Amino acid sequence: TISQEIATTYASALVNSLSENCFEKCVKAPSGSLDATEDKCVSDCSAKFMRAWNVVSRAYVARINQQ
Amino acid sequence: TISQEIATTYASALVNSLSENCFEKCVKAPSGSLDATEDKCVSDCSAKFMRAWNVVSRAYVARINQQ
Amino acid sequence: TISQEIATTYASALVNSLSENCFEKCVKAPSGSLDATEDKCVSDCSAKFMRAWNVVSRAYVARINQQ
Amino acid sequence: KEVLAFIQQESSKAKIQTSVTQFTDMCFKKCVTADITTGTLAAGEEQCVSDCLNRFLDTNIKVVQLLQALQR
Amino acid sequence: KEVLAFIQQESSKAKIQTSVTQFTDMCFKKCVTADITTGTLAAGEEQCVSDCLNRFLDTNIKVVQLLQALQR
Amino acid sequence: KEVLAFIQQESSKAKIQTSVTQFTDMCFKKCVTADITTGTLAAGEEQCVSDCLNRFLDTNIKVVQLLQALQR
Repeated sequence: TISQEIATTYASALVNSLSENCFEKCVKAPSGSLDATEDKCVSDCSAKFMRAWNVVSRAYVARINQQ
Repeated sequence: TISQEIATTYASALVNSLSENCFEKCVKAPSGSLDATEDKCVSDCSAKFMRAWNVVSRAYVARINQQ
Repeated sequence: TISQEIATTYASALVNSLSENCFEKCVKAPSGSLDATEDKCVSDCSAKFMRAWNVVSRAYVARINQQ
Repeated sequence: KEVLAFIQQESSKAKIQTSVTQFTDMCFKKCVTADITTGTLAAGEEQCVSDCLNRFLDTNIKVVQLLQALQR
Repeated sequence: KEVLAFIQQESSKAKIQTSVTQFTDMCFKKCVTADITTGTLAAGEEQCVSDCLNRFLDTNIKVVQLLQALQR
Repeated sequence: KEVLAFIQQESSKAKIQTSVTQFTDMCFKKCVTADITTGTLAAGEEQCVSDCLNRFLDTNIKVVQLLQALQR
């Protein structure tokens, strides 16, 4: 998959975790294609996840520096 | 366990995933032994899981070749 | 975190599993600090988990020796 | 050189098998939800497993594209 | 030779401890379902954890045998 | 020496990023429970994610201290 290409350079753990979380949340009953609702949900969910990633990243670095 | 022996040659990830899935599905309240119902369930569940593994394998290889 | 220090010498898998299990059980709605109830729950949960670890350890070694 | 090719082939086969096991784990949980009474997959379960794999790969590809767009 | 034996022993001890932690994770989730009010295991919980480990090993052995039968 | 320092820095950066992804996975599941209709985090979700990370680290530190006390 394309993911393997980016994985080595960026972060395969991130791609996996994001894909799994958003697939679980957005595709409850898989059908013959990603319908429009599922497609929008995956986009929104990915954006939400990356915002959460940034919140965690900032809070974690702040905590490390504080200790 | 016996699993370690096969694990190296076959696939320990498969044994682990199969065992965990079928244990969760078939043994909800562990007792002093696997009773007849649980035992049949583990057999059926393993067969079902391997059929699902084959479906995924075929679909995945088809998808890789298609891209 | 402090966990990384002990992790290498003791067992990072244990620290991770224990932390995750007790965080899930004790901190259902995270707030600005661990309150007294959550704090006691984490202590109790950790003690319970280590007792379960000992039960599993004894039973597992008994099973290995028996086979 | 043939030995190298053989090793690479074996290791990519192992990678694919590891992925197949991960996907099966996920799709089995999603698609086999009823109590188990037989060793065969019901037609609906088999279709669900196949769709689950393909829609997960769609999601995976979409996620990678979104991350690549973010990096630019 | 004694050093080698020591290293092997330590590494198999580490493997067992890693398995014990995995099994505990699984059986703790299965057997400790009530809210936590004390640091001790109730008798029922302790029995459940012990049975959980043994029935999981039964399942594991059965699964390996079924896979071996399939390979033939 | 500068190369070594660079490698160490990169590898500790990678370790932090791996932890951040693990924590995000856990806190996303805990804090984003409603159906997804937008790509932004609601104020309550953002606060929850930040609190989740900090309370998990509190739990982690407490667990390590309890295990250290047990070892003595």
